[in-house]
Amino acid sequence: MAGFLAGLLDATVAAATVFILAGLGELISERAGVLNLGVEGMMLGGALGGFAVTVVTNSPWIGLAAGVLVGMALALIHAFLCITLKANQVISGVMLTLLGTGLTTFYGSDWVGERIDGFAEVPVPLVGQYLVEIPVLGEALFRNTPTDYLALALVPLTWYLLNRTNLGLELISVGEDPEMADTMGVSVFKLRYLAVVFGGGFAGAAGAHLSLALVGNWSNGMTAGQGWIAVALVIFAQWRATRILLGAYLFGMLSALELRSQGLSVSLGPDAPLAGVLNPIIEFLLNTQIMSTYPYLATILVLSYAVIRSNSDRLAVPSALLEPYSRETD
Amino acid sequence: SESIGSSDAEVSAAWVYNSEVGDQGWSWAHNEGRKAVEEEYDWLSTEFTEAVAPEESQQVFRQYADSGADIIFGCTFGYQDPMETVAKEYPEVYFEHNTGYLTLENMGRYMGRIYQARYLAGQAAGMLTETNQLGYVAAYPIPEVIRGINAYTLGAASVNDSVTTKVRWTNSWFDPPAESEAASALLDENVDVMAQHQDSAAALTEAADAGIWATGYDAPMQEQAGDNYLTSPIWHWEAFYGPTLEDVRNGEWEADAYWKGIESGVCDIDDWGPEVPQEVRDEVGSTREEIVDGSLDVWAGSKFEGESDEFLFQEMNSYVEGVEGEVP
Amino acid sequence: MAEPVFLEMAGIRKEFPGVVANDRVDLRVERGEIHGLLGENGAGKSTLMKILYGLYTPDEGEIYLDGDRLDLDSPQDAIDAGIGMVHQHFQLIPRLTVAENVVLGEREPATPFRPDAESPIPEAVRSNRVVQSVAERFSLGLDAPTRRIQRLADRYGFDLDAGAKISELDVGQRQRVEILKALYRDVDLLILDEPTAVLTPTEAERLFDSLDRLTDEGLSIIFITHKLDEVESIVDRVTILREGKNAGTAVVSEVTQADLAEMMVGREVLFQIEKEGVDLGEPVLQLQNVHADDDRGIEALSGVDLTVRAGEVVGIAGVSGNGQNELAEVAAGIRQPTTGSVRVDGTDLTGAAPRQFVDSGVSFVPEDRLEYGCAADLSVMHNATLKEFRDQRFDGPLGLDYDELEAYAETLVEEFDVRGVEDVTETKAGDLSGGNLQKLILARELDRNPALLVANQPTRGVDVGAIEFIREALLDQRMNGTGIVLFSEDLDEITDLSDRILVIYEGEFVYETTPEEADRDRIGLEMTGGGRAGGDQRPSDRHADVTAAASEGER
Amino acid sequence: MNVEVDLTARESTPRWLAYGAPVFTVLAALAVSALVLLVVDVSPVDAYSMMFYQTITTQIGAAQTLITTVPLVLAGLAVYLPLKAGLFNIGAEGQLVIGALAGTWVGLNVSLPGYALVPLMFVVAGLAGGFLAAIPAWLRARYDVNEIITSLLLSFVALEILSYVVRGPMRGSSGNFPQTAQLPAAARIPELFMRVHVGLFVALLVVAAVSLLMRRSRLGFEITFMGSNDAAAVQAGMSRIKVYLLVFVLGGAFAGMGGISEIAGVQGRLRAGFEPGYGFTAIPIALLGRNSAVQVLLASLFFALLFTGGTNMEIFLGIPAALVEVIQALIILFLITGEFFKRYRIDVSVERGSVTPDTAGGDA
Ligand SMILES: Nc1ncnc2c1ncn2[C@@H]1O[C@H](COP(=O)(O)OP(=O)(O)OP(=O)(O)O)[C@@H](O)[C@H]1O
Ligand SMILES: Nc1ncnc2c1ncn2[C@@H]1O[C@H](COP(=O)(O)OP(=O)(O)OP(=O)(O)O)[C@@H](O)[C@H]1O
Ligand SMILES: [Mg+2]
Ligand SMILES: [Mg+2]
Repeated sequence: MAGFLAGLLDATVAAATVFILAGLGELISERAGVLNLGVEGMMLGGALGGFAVTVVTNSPWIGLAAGVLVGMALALIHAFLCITLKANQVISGVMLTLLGTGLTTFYGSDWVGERIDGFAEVPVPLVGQYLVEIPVLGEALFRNTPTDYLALALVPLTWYLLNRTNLGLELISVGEDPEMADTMGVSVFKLRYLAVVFGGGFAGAAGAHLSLALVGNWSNGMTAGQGWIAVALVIFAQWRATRILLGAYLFGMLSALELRSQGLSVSLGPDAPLAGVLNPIIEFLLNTQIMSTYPYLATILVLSYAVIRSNSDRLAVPSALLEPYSRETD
Repeated sequence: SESIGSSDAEVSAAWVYNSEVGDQGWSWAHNEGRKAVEEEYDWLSTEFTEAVAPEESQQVFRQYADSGADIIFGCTFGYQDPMETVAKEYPEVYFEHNTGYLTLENMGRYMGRIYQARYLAGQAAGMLTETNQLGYVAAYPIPEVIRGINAYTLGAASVNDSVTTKVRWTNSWFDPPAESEAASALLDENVDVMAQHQDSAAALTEAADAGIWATGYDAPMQEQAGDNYLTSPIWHWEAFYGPTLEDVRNGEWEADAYWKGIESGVCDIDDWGPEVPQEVRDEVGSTREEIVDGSLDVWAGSKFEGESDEFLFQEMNSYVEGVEGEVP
Repeated sequence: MAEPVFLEMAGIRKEFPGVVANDRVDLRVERGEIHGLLGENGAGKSTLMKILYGLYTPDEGEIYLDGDRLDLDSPQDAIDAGIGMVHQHFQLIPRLTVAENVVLGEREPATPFRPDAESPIPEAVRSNRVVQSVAERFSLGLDAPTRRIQRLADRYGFDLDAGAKISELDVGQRQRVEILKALYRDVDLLILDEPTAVLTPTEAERLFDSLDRLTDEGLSIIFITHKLDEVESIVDRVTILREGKNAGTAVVSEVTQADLAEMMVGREVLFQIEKEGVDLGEPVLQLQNVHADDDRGIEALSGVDLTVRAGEVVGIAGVSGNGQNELAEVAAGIRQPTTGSVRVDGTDLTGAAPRQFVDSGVSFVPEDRLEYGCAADLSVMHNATLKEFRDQRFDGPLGLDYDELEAYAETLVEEFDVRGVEDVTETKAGDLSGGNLQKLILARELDRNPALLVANQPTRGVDVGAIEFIREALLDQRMNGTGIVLFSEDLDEITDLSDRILVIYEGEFVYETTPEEADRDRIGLEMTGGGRAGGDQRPSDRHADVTAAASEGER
Repeated sequence: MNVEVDLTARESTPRWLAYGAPVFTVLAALAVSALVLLVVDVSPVDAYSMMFYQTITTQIGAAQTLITTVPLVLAGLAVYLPLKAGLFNIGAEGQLVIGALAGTWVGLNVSLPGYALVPLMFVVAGLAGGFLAAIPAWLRARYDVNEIITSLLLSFVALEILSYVVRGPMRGSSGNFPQTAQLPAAARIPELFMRVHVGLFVALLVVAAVSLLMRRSRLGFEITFMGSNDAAAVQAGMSRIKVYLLVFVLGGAFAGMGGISEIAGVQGRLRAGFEPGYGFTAIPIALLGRNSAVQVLLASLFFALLFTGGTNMEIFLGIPAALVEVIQALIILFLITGEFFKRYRIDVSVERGSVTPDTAGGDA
């Protein structure tokens, strides 16, 4: 059981990184008032860009940077359409996903089957090699890929950026009330562009993590829907950086459990009361497909709960999300 | 294509794949077969369309049938119904459906007994394992995949009677992150040889990176596993496509249910990885000879001994002894 | 040349699609004065101030501050020039704290990077421009600003906690945060756009005290208000805007409130309406002890009793923001009273859905035509038939007979002389000019011959010809036996049309009279709360006879 | 010298622009896609002629276009109707899938003659789609929970449920494969001509019904008004909950019917991985056709042509599927910019130095 737990936790940490990175990116964009449903497309761009450049340069770090840039470039399209041209954010985002999928599949077929030395799991510097020995938690916490650490580091950094810097304050104000921000001398357009493009960079990094660290090769459409979970995650986290971490671990653990619970047989013994009724229910609830719905259902529940409690303070949905801004042209 | 049956007949053939041919998986293997016959026969012209979902495959079959293809190969199970529909519309065109169970007057079906190669790979795994735990990352619990798991386990058991196969299902032919994750879940359970049955090399890569023996599937995957490469059950579809197309050219094509094994060349195991010990190569090599000459039946001695081909093909739904757990 | 005036706006012109909001306006403000800006709704006050604050770019005209020409491209330019503005609608982010709202845009670095603070970071590094600009972006120092905000707050007698979230503050406190935002930026000129509209008299008094202190220190203030007593008590000079033009500047001590009212709302009445007598019928609206909250959940109606009979026009006079909108909405059935009862045409409709009010014959002309009155991007036909499309006479073979709707819309357009409609199915309501849109809405509401019409500012923003038409239409409807509740800030309109006049102040009726007996000065005074001793005292018995309460206050 | 770009909101959109914008934007998208095609060495002329002209002028292509139109138009209406009421339903894919599932179940488990069974399948599919759509609508109308997010997430839930059901409770057919049994003959939608099935008829009927609803009914009037200004609509006695639920439930029902018509009319059984994407394509379809149900139909035909022609480009010109996807995405992205050019006038002016003459001091 301890082995199972240790493995589960280790896998959770690895799976969560994608969600953390993509979720933080989406968070930044949404806090500035721009919903970006193109996460999946930007992640694929990042995954392919990161992989291809790693193959060529042999350096996953340069690959990671390339993945970030590709994510940013795709996000720029969204920013231009939604901020400058005030296009519908929902459609633009969905189409960005389609565009990213198509482009990466097209350009990606050349890179299938290539092999790289991506990011390997390394113990935390200095103390890591000893701490790894800690039962259950050691591997999960102290031996991971550099991108795992990066994602972890980005959580407090993003939190700091949003809550403890002038830039963050301005960014939040732009997502809450662009008109007010404008009267205070904050450039709404500049900040929204910044947020969307940086958010895209995070998504690109998430994709690069996938191809460089988690899977270690490129295959078309390899994000397999994780971008959508990242969108859900931001809502689940109620637009807070710290809860992104929590949610990412929860969703990460769910996805790890999907595979790992197959090794367990979770059921009541035949003599247990109601075993006849409960066992099929347990089996149903632990079914892989059914488990895949949990992140979505959880998000809908959390969102509804927060809205129904109607404590807008608690529910940090940016007040101006989805609203384009223009000063007097409207 | 006018003069099929005559010695100077031209044959035009079309292939339809469900995924991109660049994926190094199932479609890739078929496309290699197509390329091989295209190369070989100067009377043959070939075309293909990739990434065709079953929902849109009718249109593709119909367009090929309508534009003069003599024979159309549909290379995934999901095409069975669409192909049946179109085959009935074009009785003069031949259809071949891969992995299905249906035949019509003008629609044959074909598959290879790749479980034989799985048996061989399993035997190698049985010899190499030290923990006696074998990992198997599987796609869907359907007979084709279950056959592979069972054969693999029987192969291992033939040389090592304390070996156990542990299976993780990704419920997808293609989900690289999940495949990696499944492989790593198995690694945590102390497996030291990994097998896989998907369209990506993710599980193989994960295992090789963790330093254990890894087998791939569909295509030679030595590159992705390096020194930890064991072998892969692989396809040589040209062994089916070649004679079939010749039959078409000679006017001798008939709809049948093709299900041949290593002896026909349609499937085999890949070349050994560089570090595989000679004794393994020898032992597995001689088993392979027994399979080829028909003296060894993979299922002999197992609970499936003596089952009909039909049962083996489409009804097998449980594990042999040595596989942990139950088919979900 | 004499010392230049502190602020001079010269020949400012600003045109929006279809409206000239400012038409060559001049405005001059002295140092240290409180300069009032008066004018009707839509006169262009806010626009002029938004230009001064860099939010709008003027089409023509120049701005000089202290003799220097200003080129304002954005609010940041105005802030840099020492101009601060408190907007008519609060510009605060509820989720953030007072301090965060105040320092937004100022880029206050964290304490160790401040030039004036004790810090382990060497001076040379700190004052480095790169370091400074990084610190300004990637850190946020709230300690020093909080202390400064607290000091400012204390100095001007604001009772505020800089660490509190805006959402925890009441309206008066939020108002003070708005002012702090300006003061924090060391402004020389402070624009206050209707700052008292949302304040209680006590809160307003406190604000005025603070403003006095500010001007003592040399600050100039531009103060926009609709309340004349406020002008009288704190403003030094006042400029009046009318229809986008400067209608004159006066020294407040040299004019009376009545003069100001005349200058501001006293539009010359072009024609005397003939009002015939009618016999009043049964009550069509009975409100009893109605209390209601505004959109923010603050009580806006504090116990209103109102009865309107068939054929009667009851005029409600008052300064905007005293509960008129809420009262109109309660009467029209789109706002639920918190307590009290509503009867329409003898039926109790308390808590009923808007649909039941419509079906019971209630018509409504809302104050904000674009927000509640129409769907701007739908056709004239849709908007003309909004209340009547359910009527059986529009039954067609396949449900709704759009040909009939179209024909009906055309008759309305014809009868009510709605201009600018080429094709009722093509022309969008939003493309009509304000006056014509209002005629259309009125046509829709009147033609169904309602039992009760609630008309909120029916002639606001409407040209003179249309006003005449609308007033006549209302009186015609009265002859048809409709009971009318008329809200207007135009006293002439009220006295010309009403059979009975009620003055509303702070959610209660404080005075009742008839046009015959009406004393305009008295009404004006009551509207601004001036009818009561002390101004901010509320009658102890809220439901006392309104006339008694009012006369009591006359002492 | 500096270049100034001046944006001004238009008071009204000139007619030529209103109708021309979609055409211009599609042309612009095709022009950009031409560059993409040159990358794979395909002549854009050949490609577009294949995609459009040769696809509709051949029997197979034309028939296939009509067949694809059926689920597209039904899903398109599922987005269109809520859009009319000012709401965004981006969960049509899930509603379609759940409809396919419920309808298939009926087809497999109820024995009735075809003339009764097929309509019953449509009804049940509609109910299932409507039910799934009711959840976001109710949450929005009652509690103001954003319907965009909830409808999208429920789509993913529906897809997983499908995946579960065809492997579990509804697995059928000979052998152990992730698909249901083949629908019996009575449960198949009859063919009209050239494999175009009666589903087309149903779709046209629904278009007509929605058109009537929006153009001829009082409910349509309410929906239109609610979508344009809900505050004014409520003021006039309309109910937000009623309208919101109605448009979503009807929309979901249409999507559900689209799902079963695809299964019973074309596929013959439900398979794992049935995720045709029609529900997502429906979003731009509804945006394009937002003026009337007939326009939704036209937009669906256009997209069906885009798909059929796209597949033909793959078959006959060897253009990779992924590129066709890119072209489709580009067309849609360009289409949404059309809105901007309709709403704003853009003036670019080049000015030198300061424009204002010197009037220092004023007349004080
Ligand atoms: N952004 C805008 N676009 C178009 N028209 C505008 C805009 N802002 C103001 N207007 C119009 O300009 C005119 C002047 O408006 P302004 O806000 O200056 O009036 P105001 O005197 O402040 O009125 P109030 O007392 O109601 O605040 C009005 O007719 C208004 O409708
Ligand atoms: N785009 C617009 N088109 C037409 N009228 C507008 C427009 N924007 C605002 N108005 C009208 O102009 C008047 C003033 O609007 P504005 O937005 O300037 O607010 P304001 O009351 O002046 O606020 P503040 O004083 O805080 O700037 C209101 O009656 C409003 O309805
Ligand atoms: Mg680890
Ligand atoms: Mg104003």
